[in-house]
Amino acid sequence: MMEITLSHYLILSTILFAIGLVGVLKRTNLLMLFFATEILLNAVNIGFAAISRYYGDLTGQMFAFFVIAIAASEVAVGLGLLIIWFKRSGDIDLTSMTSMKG
Amino acid sequence: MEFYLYLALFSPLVGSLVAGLFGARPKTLLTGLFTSTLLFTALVSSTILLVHILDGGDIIHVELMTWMATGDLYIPFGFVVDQVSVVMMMVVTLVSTVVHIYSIGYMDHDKGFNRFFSYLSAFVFSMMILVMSDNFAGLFIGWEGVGLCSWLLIGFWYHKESATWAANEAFIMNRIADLAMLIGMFLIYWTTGSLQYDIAFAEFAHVDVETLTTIGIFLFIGAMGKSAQFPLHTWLADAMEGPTPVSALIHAATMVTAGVYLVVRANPLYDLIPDVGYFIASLGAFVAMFAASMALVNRDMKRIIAYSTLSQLGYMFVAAGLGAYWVALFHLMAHAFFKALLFLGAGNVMHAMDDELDPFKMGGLKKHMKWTWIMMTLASVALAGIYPLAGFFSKDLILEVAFVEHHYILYAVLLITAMMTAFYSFRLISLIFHGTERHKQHGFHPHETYTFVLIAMSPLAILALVAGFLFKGSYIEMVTTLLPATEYHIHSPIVFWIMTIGTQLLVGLSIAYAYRKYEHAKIDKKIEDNFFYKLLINQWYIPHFYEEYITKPYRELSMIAWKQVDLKIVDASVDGIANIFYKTGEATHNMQDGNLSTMLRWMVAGTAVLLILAVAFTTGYLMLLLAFIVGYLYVNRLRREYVR
Amino acid sequence: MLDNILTILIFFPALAAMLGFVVEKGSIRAFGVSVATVEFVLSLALWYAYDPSVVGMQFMESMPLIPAFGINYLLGIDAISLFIIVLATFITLIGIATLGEVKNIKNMIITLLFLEMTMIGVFSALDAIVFYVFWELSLVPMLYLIGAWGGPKRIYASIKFFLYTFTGSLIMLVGMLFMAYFYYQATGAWSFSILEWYRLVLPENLQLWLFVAFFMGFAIKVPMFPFHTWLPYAHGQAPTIGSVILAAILLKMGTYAFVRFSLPMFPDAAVFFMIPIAIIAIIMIIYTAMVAYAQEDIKQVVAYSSVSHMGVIILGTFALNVEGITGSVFLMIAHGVVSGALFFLVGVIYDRRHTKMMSEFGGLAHVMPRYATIFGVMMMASVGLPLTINFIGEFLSLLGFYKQSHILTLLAGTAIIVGAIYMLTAYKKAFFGEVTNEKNKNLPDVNKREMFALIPLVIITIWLGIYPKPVLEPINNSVEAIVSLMNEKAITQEAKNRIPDPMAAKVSTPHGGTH
Amino acid sequence: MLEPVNISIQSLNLVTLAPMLIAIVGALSIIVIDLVKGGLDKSLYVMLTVLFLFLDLGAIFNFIETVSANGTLLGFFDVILIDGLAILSQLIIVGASIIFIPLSLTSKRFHEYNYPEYYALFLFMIAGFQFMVASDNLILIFVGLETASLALYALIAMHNREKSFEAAVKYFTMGALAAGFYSFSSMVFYALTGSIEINQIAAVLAADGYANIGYVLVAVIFMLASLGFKLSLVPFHTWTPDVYEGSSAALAGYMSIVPKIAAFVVAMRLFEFLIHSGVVWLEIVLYAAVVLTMTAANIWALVQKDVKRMLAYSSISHAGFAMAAILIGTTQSNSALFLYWILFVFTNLGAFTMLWVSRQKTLLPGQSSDHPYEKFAGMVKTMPLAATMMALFMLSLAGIPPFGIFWGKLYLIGSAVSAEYPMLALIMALNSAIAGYYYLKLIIYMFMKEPIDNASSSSYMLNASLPLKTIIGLAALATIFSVAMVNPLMEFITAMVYNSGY
Repeated sequence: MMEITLSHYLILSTILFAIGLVGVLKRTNLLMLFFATEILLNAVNIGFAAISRYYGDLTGQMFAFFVIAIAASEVAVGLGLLIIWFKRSGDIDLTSMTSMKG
Repeated sequence: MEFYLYLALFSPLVGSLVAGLFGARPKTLLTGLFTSTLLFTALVSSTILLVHILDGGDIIHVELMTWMATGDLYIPFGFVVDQVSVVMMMVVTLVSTVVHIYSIGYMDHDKGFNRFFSYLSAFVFSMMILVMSDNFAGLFIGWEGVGLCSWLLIGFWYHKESATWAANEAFIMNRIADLAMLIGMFLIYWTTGSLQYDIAFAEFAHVDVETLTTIGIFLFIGAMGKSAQFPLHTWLADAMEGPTPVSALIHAATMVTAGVYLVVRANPLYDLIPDVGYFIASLGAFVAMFAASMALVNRDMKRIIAYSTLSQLGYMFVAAGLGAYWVALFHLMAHAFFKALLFLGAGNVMHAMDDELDPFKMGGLKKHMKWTWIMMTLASVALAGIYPLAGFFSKDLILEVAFVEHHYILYAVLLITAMMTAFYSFRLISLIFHGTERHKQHGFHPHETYTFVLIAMSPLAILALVAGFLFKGSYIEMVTTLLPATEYHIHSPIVFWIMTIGTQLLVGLSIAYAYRKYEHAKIDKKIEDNFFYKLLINQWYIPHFYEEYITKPYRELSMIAWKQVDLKIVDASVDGIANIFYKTGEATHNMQDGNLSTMLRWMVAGTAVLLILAVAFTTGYLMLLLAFIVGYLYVNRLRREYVR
Repeated sequence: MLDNILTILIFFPALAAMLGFVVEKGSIRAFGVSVATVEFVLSLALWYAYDPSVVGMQFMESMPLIPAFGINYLLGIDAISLFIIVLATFITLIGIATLGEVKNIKNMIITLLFLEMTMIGVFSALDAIVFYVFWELSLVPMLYLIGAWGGPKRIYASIKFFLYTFTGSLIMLVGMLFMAYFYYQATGAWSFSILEWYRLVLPENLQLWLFVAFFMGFAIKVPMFPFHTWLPYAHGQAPTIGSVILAAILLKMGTYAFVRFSLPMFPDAAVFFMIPIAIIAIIMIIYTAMVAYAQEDIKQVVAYSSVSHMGVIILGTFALNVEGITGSVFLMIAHGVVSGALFFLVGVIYDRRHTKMMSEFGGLAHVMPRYATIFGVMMMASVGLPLTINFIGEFLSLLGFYKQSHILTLLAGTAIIVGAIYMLTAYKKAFFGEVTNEKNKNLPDVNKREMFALIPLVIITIWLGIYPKPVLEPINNSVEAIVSLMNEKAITQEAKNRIPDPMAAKVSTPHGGTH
Repeated sequence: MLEPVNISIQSLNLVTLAPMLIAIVGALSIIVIDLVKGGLDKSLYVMLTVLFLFLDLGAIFNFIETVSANGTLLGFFDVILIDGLAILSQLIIVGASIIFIPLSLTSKRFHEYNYPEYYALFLFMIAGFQFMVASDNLILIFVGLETASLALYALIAMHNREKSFEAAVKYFTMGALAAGFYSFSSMVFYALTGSIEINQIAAVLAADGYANIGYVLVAVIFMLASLGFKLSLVPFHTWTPDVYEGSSAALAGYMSIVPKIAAFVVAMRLFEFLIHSGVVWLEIVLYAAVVLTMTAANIWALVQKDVKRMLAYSSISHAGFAMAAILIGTTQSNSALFLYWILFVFTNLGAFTMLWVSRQKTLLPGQSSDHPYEKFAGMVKTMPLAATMMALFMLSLAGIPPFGIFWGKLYLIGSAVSAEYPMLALIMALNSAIAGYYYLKLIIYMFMKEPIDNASSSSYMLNASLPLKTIIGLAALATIFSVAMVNPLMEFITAMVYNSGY
């Protein structure tokens, strides 16, 4: 059985981050887009936790906690904005938001 | 004596300024009288100075004030009355006094009467500065000043297109020569450290010949412009558009001789560079003949006289070029008298004929204008060089100079020219005054001019008559104290007599031939179809050449410079550079298409490019290339999406 | 009070301009004239108090501005700046006094007073940054003058004017910063004082780079070929007063700066670039003269003629000897007077006919004889007739450069020919011939107000043409100081040879100054 | 296993937290006041905010003496770092906020200003920025950044217009991405060095001689992307014009100043040591980014039709300009950045306030945005003083001496020169020339064109009130007479920056 090393965690983290990035690029539904950004942050959390364990240092985990907290508040604000937008335009597709350009 | 110097110099200026004040007003006889009186004052002062110099008095040298002083350059307003300048002063003041008085009559009915006198006096002032200055810069002031006045006076009737054109031509052509003159002056300054005649001339002895030659050539080019030597001669004939007194004063007696005066004045220079002198003489001889050739066939009274002037200037340059400065100056003086007289006479004729200039439309005028006839004939005889009139003494002397100096070709050319001179002069006299009264067909009613005008002309007539044998002796004595006193004597009396009498005979024959041929003013069609006739009547096609190959190309080149180069290249490239930015902005600002997805992609793309660059940086250049390709493709894809 | 006279000269008009906002519209003209008069009198007092025998700067004032970065409010003048300052106040005075009927006259007068401040500031600054401040600031009122009172293409013209000069001067600013940095490296202290910079001897390659940087700023301002194309637009569109000030003073900033900065700071580079610059100057002279000849608009003729004359000024400056530089400085003043007057004159006819096309005129000499006379005098001055102010400058400039290159001087000398060609042709088109256009039949001649502007200019033109000494002598002394500084500082042998030491020459030449 | 932690209050050095705490307390107290008695007027909240901010300022001033004596000051588990940079940037942040917040006292009613939450959020945001600049701990920076950003999103959205929501959503989404980048970068740094303290990261990296340069670069790249987003460096700038356009002019002006100075300080802390340790790649990339940001933003600004959007691009360009200081990385350049930014505060706030003053409640017919150029046509005829003020700010932005920004530019380009970056200096100079065009365009509209129709021109200055006019006057005075304050500022800034070791 293969031993799971730090590298594996980091690769997982990177893959997750990449998935999140693709989501950010591809999604046009704002809600899904927000989810994708959450994936980004959580990818980082995995990395932090693993590295923290690797170094035997709590700092990384602390960072991860903060990231979680921030992710949560982001969701709060983001959903708030989304709801207002939905109320106004009846749509949560980002293609509806192009009144400013140039 | 200084007082008289200043009096002679400044009276014309005062006259000019006062007349100028009335410039825009209708005619006031007073301006004419006032300026004439002041000119007369100048004449008297000049005479006093002449007497002073003649008596062996000291050269009068004054410095009025500093003009320019900077660095090592020091140029004062300095004036000198010496043997040479006093002769010029006499010529200038005398002829101009006569012309002023004459003009009172001539310009009688002209609207610009006051203006005319203002210009005329201003001209005299400039001319006085030119001849009296003690340095090259001062001479240049006068030089340009006369140019200005000449411009004003040629274009005096500025409503006439031809007059203003001729004025501009004269000015611009003179400017070409003036440039050479300036360059010559610069060279003098940087070689000798001064523009004062005395200092510069003294210094020339220590200067290498090459530099001196350059100086000599440039100064002479300057002289060529003022004295209308080939190839800068075309303006003189065109300058006849000006009022006739102007032609008499400026374009016959004084201004055009300034070039000769310059060479005479710079005699210490030209003595050191005989090669240039020989060139001057050759050119002079060429111009003498060349101008005479054009006079042979011309049908414009004033132009004929103008060509004759040109021709005589050629004579003067021959003398000056061969080192016979006093001879040149003597011919200059004599020529001034009879040529001015001739022009003034022509003016009388024009007045009588309502400004008609074609002598073929005249004829038989001697009945109506006896005195004019006498005076013009006298002047023509003098011009032709018949003994004992002024022309004989001066012109024959030049022939002798050429002979004595062994320049036989020059001699021959001058001799032939002398015959031509006699021919065209009497062709003119004959056409105007003799034969049938053709003017009647054209409805002219000729009449003699005012008596006071005739009286005013009379001093010139007398001088043309007697200047030669009365003044020659004392003139030589005086002038040669300053100028090289070479005697030009043909040692063998037989040769001398043969030559003199021979010349007289040839000239006489020419006169007779001209008289006979043109008594009836027959226009010979056969001659008119002749190639040479065409060549001559078209002035050797030189004006045509200038128009086609200089003026026109210049005009076209200017248009190209403006429309093509300045607007389309220089300016357009400036605007082009500015537009590059603006156009880039317009082309790319739509990348900001307002779509959130795009914005996110830009951000990720930027990061991706940076990552690729980082990979390239850490792994080497091959990857860098790859990175660019990938990056390019990605950006391209992005762009395509915006387009959609 | 003379201790602070430069500050007073600079800020008096600015203060007056601000107070001018309060003045009632109908009285603003009188206000403007009185302010300009006071200013002019002050500048005359400056001239009176100026001691031409003193070598170096006078009326120096110094006040720390940003000492941490070596920037000081440092003022002072020598004769080179003195006369341009007097000219500036004078031109402003007659400009304001003769303003015709313009809309929004209050704004215009306030703008002009601000402009006056910047002009005097430029010419009296001895600190590079202070110089730069006024230099740039002068663009703003000019921009407004052209843009608000100009012709149909005024906006294009004003933007072009502004951006073009602005770009050039930014490059110059970088040059200034480098100069300060080199000074810092050499001495360990920051300084933007021009006088301090004079003492800095730079290696040749640095001189070359800095020269180019400064050159960009100056050349566009002058304007030198091929950077001149903003000028015809600016002149063509600007109101009369704008053109007058632009031609008379603002262009001089560039040539003045060459004398003040480029020559004494980079003598070797000046020698190095002398021939290329002379060639540019010759192109300016001949090429723009040809372009001027092709023009249909009389104002454009005068505008291009300015460029052509600036070529002679540049040439004289790069003669690098006392004769040439003195001549070019004198020609700056001369050109200020003459081209200023010519623009005034064009304005006179424009006021009457609202066109500047020469084809619309013809025969004006019949209807407006006085106008034609004054125009004629000024034209002849522009053409460089002796005994007019321009001749002295052109003569000395060319004379000076002749020392450096014979053949180039010969080419440059064609200025007197080509200049005559376009000027006389233009004059002929407008003034000679019959009056063919009905509209021209009853044009009134020059009126009293216009005479007030023109007569003094005519008098100066002739007075300084005949007796330039009061101006020429102080300039000569200041220029000698600059040239000997250059000679002293030059490091290459070539430069030592090309720049004669005026003091040494005085001893060795037997004829110098012995009269 | 774990030993009990024994921490003395002294060692926490809580005073270092005082400025942020003051802001937070201020925010809380505003909320409490509203709870106690609702329906109070906005002027009360404004003044309370100003008061708290002044207290905040006072707290910051407290540090100056200590810092100039001892260099840096650590506190609160050593995560708070008070050094010269922190002081300077906090001064700018709080100072700019003090000028900004009275802009809510408009004569027209905008509904966001009636919510006390607006002011509370505002103060929270300031506290966030203060955390950002006063720490070299990546966690705290992150927390500060997000606190400020989240508050800012809300502030933008509270303007309650279609465009404001759009702007808020866009800003938020991109901000979230940037947050992801930031945390990813922190993770890589942490993985490389086992630390999230910037100075320790630097020390560890230097100790192993940048062995893993590839990974360092990855971390740097993501950090650059995330800070680049905050600083609006091209190509991470895309949010800027839209968000500025969507926000009220006042807030847009605020955004162009305060968040950026916070980000600059973080960038300075992070990138300086990397550049100085010879990470050439970063130098090249920053060089490119700086040039691209200045130039591209300028070019896009040229073609804008709305003044506020133009000013948005202009702010991007100015940010690029200031970023050059970090690239150059000398004491002089870092000082120049602060000087530049302080001068920029006055001018840019002035300019945006002028726009704010001209704001109508509803768009006029034929108008697609709030501040098209045409709106200002012929303004000198109708409102000469206002036009002159606006022109003044434009000239200052263009870098015409002797107005404010010129001195900043001078010193900044001077620092490029003395660090021997001649090309950079030239590019910076030439960019000012390009920028001249669009600033000039507004002047031309105001001074040289005729008003399009009188209705719109007479409605100019609709939103003006005494506080707004005062602020404009203040900004104008500071812009005109900036030369008087440059020297003391320069000396103070240089001392501070030098003390912090930059």
